[in-house]
Amino acid sequence: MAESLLKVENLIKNYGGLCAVDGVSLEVGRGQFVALVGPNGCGKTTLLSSIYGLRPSDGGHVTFAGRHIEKLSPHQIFDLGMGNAFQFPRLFPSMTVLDNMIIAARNQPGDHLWNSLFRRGAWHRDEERLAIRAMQLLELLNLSHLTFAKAGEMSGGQQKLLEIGRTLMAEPEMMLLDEPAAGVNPVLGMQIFAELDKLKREKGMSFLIIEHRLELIMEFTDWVYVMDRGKIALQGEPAKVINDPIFFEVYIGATKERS
Amino acid sequence: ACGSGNGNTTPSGTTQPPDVNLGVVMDISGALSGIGGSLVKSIQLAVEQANNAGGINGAKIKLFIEDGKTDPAAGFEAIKKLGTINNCKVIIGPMISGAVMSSGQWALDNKVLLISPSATSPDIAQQAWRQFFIRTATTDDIQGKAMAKIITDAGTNKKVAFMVQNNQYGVGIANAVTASLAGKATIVSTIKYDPTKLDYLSELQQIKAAAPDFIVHAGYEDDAIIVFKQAAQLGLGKPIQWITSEGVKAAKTLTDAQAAAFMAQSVVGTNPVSQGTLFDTFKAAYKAKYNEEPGTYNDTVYDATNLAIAAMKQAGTNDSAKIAAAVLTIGQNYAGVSGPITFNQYGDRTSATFEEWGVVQNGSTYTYTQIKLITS
Amino acid sequence: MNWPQILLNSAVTGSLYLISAISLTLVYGLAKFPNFAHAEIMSLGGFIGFWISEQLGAPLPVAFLVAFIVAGLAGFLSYRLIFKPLSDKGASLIHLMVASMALGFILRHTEGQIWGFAPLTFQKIVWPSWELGSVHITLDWILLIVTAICIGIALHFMMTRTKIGKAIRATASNPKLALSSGINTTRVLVITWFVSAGLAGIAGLFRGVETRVSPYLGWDILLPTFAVAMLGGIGSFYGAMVAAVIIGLAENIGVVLLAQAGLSTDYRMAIPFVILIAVLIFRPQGLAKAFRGN
Amino acid sequence: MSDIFTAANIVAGYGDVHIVNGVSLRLEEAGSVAIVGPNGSGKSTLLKSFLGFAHLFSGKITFGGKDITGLTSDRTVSLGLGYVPQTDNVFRNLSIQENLEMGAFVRTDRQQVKADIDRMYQIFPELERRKKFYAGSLSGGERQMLAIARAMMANPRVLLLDEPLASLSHKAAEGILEKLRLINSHGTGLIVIEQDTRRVLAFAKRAYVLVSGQLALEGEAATILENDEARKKYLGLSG
Amino acid sequence: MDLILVYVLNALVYVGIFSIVALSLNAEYGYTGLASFGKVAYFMIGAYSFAILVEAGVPWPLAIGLAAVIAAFFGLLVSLPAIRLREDYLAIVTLTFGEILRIFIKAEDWLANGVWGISVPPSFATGNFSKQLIINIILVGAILVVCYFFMRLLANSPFGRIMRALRDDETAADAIGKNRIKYKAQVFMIGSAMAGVGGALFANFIGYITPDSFLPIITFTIWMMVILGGPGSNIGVIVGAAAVQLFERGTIILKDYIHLPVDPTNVQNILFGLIIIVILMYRPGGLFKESKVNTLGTRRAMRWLNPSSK
Ligand SMILES: Nc1ncnc2c1ncn2[C@@H]1O[C@H](COP(=O)(O)OP(=O)(O)OP(=O)(O)O)[C@@H](O)[C@H]1O
Ligand SMILES: Nc1ncnc2c1ncn2[C@@H]1O[C@H](COP(=O)(O)OP(=O)(O)OP(=O)(O)O)[C@@H](O)[C@H]1O
Ligand SMILES: CC(C)C[C@H](N)C(=O)O
Ligand SMILES: [Mg+2]
Ligand SMILES: [Mg+2]
Repeated sequence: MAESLLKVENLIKNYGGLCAVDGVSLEVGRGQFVALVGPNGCGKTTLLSSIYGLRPSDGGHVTFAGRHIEKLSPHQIFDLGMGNAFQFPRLFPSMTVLDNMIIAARNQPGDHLWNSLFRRGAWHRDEERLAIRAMQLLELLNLSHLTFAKAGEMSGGQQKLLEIGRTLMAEPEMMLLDEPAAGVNPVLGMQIFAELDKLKREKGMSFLIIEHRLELIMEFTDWVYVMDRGKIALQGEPAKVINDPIFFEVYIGATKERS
Repeated sequence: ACGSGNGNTTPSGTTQPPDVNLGVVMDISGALSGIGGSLVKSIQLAVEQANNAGGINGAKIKLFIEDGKTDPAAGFEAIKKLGTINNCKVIIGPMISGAVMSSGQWALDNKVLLISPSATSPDIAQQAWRQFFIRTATTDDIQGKAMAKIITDAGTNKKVAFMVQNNQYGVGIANAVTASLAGKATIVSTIKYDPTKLDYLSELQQIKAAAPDFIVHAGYEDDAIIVFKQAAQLGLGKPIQWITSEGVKAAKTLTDAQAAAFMAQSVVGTNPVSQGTLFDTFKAAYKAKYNEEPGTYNDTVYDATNLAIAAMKQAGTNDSAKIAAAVLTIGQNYAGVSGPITFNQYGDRTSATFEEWGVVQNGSTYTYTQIKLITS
Repeated sequence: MNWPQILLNSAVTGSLYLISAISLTLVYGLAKFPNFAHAEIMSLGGFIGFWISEQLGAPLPVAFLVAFIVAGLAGFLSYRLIFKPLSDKGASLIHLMVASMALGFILRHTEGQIWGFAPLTFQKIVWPSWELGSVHITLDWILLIVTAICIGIALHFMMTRTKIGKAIRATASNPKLALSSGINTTRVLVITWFVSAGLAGIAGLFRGVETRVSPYLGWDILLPTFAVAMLGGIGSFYGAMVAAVIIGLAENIGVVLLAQAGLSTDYRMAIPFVILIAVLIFRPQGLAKAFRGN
Repeated sequence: MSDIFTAANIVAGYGDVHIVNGVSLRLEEAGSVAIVGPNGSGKSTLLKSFLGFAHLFSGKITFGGKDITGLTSDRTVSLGLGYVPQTDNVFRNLSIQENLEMGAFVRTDRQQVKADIDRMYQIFPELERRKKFYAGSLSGGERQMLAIARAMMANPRVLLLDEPLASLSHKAAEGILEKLRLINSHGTGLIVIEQDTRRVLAFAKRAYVLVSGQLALEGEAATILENDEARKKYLGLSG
Repeated sequence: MDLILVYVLNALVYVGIFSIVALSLNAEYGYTGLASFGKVAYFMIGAYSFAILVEAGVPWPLAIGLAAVIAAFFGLLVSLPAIRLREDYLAIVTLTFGEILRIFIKAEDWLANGVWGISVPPSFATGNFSKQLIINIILVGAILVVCYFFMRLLANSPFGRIMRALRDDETAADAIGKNRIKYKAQVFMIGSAMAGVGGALFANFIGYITPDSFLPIITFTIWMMVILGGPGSNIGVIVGAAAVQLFERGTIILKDYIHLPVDPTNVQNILFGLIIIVILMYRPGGLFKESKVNTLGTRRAMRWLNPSSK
């Protein structure tokens, strides 16, 4: 496997009595496209948000690019080079689509109060570059006709797209994406995955993605973790996993089996 | 169109002399709104009486009433408005000492005479701008002495607690009493309470724990009712003696049976003595007009208004400096409803006679009665 | 120190806050904003009660009933004329809050215009009182405490066991979805506003009977009321009960400590908030979760 | 066969912006209809306009032969029109159990309601395990199940579903489709918006393809599924 | 000077002072969504700091600066626990902070003379109100202009964008690397400093302050200015400040001519409330619309979409 970028060891997250993530260990190598699948409610979202510091974990370690991040808050983890897209988009609804994009870029000189006010040259140059990049991404996402629309006044799927676009804006080393294609038109979904794949190949970016659409997993991912009731039940290359009886049991399943 | 005080613009078609403007700044809203409202009524009564009696040399007095909002800044704004927009040369007010402090310099600069019925802070006495400020209330110092005297008369080394309003009035009296008691009594507890809060159980509890012989109270009728009612509930009466201030001595305080019963037992107060008959006439007129009893400072505000009117008559001009001088000359042993008024050169009332009063029960009603005069 | 008395005083303080906080929290949980006009609705209850019992001479229970109804109507009207149109237009929490402050202004000065700003005291009734050992206790205190507990329990049952209660919580949680579940959300809101304001009127009248009535009656206890509601967790009735006890105790003991430390007892109003902030930092949702059913 | 639900010439949007332009749609008694199309084409807006959640500029909506144009959704639901929104589709601060009770708010047959709740738990065992929890604490898929279960609790004659399968695992999605098939066979009409086009077109009898607020195609679902152009452009099924 | 003119200028000084405070609330609420209902506290801190410093002999320009710094410090102090709270809780907690501060000044008379208040020696001993007035107009005007341009720079910068993002969804902002606590604290400090400057100017102008000049009503008045003028619009809130002053003074003067059977103070306050409600109902965004962030990026994107228009 490629050099390890994200390493999760024995991570635990409880909600009151419920152990949503129950000692999960996993690894994502640099330049790897990793999928996390599993039945609804098995703890995927919880796992991702614990990694990203949105829901502090109750035990275990998370190492990212050689640093322990389990105690850090999201903005610190972001600064280390990770990005996150929420399962349910959390945009800035009163801001324009463009501003939603630009603000997400990393290391802007204008992030500092002093620069914003008094060193305008510094961020002016940056803005120019960011605006162009934002427009390119918006075109990719089919949103450029909404550049100046308010983010809150978009359809469910469009919001989902903008959520992804915002994460792309940050050009992180690694992205956590929670069901990026849910609610997105399949044609567009395919295009987005192709773009992510391109980023992986050209820029060496890494991905940890939660996804339910098997055709996307089959086509794009390098490695699959299957979760069940808070634990990793299975892992391996997609082609192998998909034929594994365990995968069939926990994920595809005979629908009436458990009732 | 409103008449201007200058006397050179005359409304067309009238032969009457133009109205004379008289400004009023009372705190119709804010913490002291209860008092402010009644003071305005007394002023209106005085002006109505004066106008019926021919006004100021034939001219009608026109009142301009502003709200000082129990806030020094707002009081100052009100005074500026009266002085500039309404061209008032004399203003009855402001009501609170704080507003006097904020507007005093302006009054001097702009030659507007302020006559306050109720600003009792001793601090005002020494201010450089005193020429344009006169007051018909005695200062807290004087009353403080009178209250202290009741304690020292009862013996030495008594334990004294304070239960006073946390404003310039209450704290002023507490300071004055403390100063007069220095070395002659021990202060065991000082509670400064917010007169707009309506519940003093815990404060009184605290005083009770300090086991004082005397409790000095400075407040007004409204909070006093609650203080005494709750003191009764906590059994904070005899043998503990309460000494309260003139602000409490209003008919309204006695309308509450529980508070009145407590007062009859355990409370005495001090009060600058008014000349009975004059005050009674005023009271009757007030009652006839408004169907209620006059309260705190209603007598001094009535006097202030009458003094202002008399001075304007005497000065016969709109020159406020002359009016100020006239007030001081008229105010020598002037028979006011709040007692005889004599000003010193600054425009402060010189020593007044105080009485010690108590409450007695007649059947189901309660009334105030004089216990003795206090001369300090 | 007379501890039994302090405990009793705490219970009295707490009970008043409890009624006030419960009524505040009903609308707070449902309409999602702190209604500052709650203060003036309380004052209104005080004034109406005063008018009925002191000026018209009717018995006090009648005064309480009328205060409940009139205050409730005021709440209903304020919802109908102000808060409903505003929320229909998508007003934000802050806008609703500012509107409630504005309404507070209107009510306060209308009350001031009608009854004046000078406080009024109840005089017709002299409450019987007893000395139990070192404790002084009066009938009105007992009534207040009993009423507060009854209201707390009754509302708790209403919210968790009855259909209308659940409809209220559903509407609070997601008004659009409530509508598409067939709940007539307007009716739910009307009922809630009425009951909430009515209870505020009762709280105000109790306060008035205990102390005095003025347009500032409600404002004086609004901040501790907020503290109790927030500490309890908006919308939680058991939470509010516990919070009311805590804050009642803290205030009464705190005042004693303040005075002993030689500090002004005016700091009393800070006490609930110091506790509140301390709790919120560790438990942002307050003592209970909002609208927890069980 | 008679139509239980029709919408004619719907023009709808937000504020004064027209999003949906002259769309007509109908559903036969016990029929099932799929609406598919690119993101932002106006599918949700169309559905919302039936219930008064989006502004209906013009058009006419009938339900069971009655004109329901302009009725608020608490009225339409008591007539038997159920709705599962795309987002915000559960009462977050109510327990699962209470969510289901709320679904049955318009019903008066309390015993039957209880039985129905148990039936829902059988279909969605994930929910039964968590019935005392707040719905706000559910995972994305669990929430979706609850939303559908809640809407079914009203025993609607027609159910409008806005992307019911989004976020659902393969197993759960199949489970829901099966359930929908069942109630459909018992006479409940279905109008389903879905991005999982393959599944929904295999499921529904008829389908509409909505593009930029207008109908691009309509007809038998199977036919549309086979339509090459549609497959490429909207369904993502070119492969 | 003509008396009426004096009065008008006097009103203008107030407009200026309150505009500065309204701008500060605009930074906090208008842009960042922080429901700061403790505005009067920082106004008071500025006023008292200025008064105490000037009394201690600090030259007044320096005292204004220090008042800003002290207010900013308190802004930071209060913000640290407060900004972690929900917006409604924040509102109530900050409101209470204002009240507690007033009680503190009243109770601790060793600090600032308690209920007696402090006199502030005039910054220019002209001994004449009109001259004093003109100096104050210039001073307040100059500082207002500075504050206005400061706010404009801020709003149309990346920092302004972050402020708006925090208003919309702070968790999301955190997730894209914006440390919400840090940014909110910075905004609170800026807002408090500006309110402090307003307070210092107020103390300087009025010459005498007591705790009772700092009631919660001042906070509400400032909110009214912002709501009326349009949160998120700097010009708007200045117009709002002017409008509120005009309204307050206008009704006071008007009542000399129109005699109502009711108390004018009550009428004024009732109208005050009605106007707010009407504005919220029919023009919820205020008189002026929120200005969009207008940065280079916006213009660049426009060119991208529409390459023909240069
Ligand atoms: N609240 C709103 N205010 C203004 N415009 C809106 C609003 N909601 C959606 N829109 C606009 O209306 C158009 C259609 O939105 P709608 O939600 O109906 O799309 P949809 O077909 O359901 O898309 P999706 O598949 O992504 O959910 C979009 O272009 C969107 O920008
Ligand atoms: N805040 C919370 N409080 C209590 N329980 C929670 C909370 N959030 C999630 N859960 C529970 O934890 C479990 C895991 O949830 P999570 O959201 O991680 O699932 P998921 O794998 O992402 O599922 P899905 O594919 O449906 O989104 C679920 O059973 C859920 O109900
Ligand atoms: C009306 C009174 C309370 C005024 C008080 N005597 C003062 O000097 O401020
Ligand atoms: Mg999930
Ligand atoms: Mg949609």
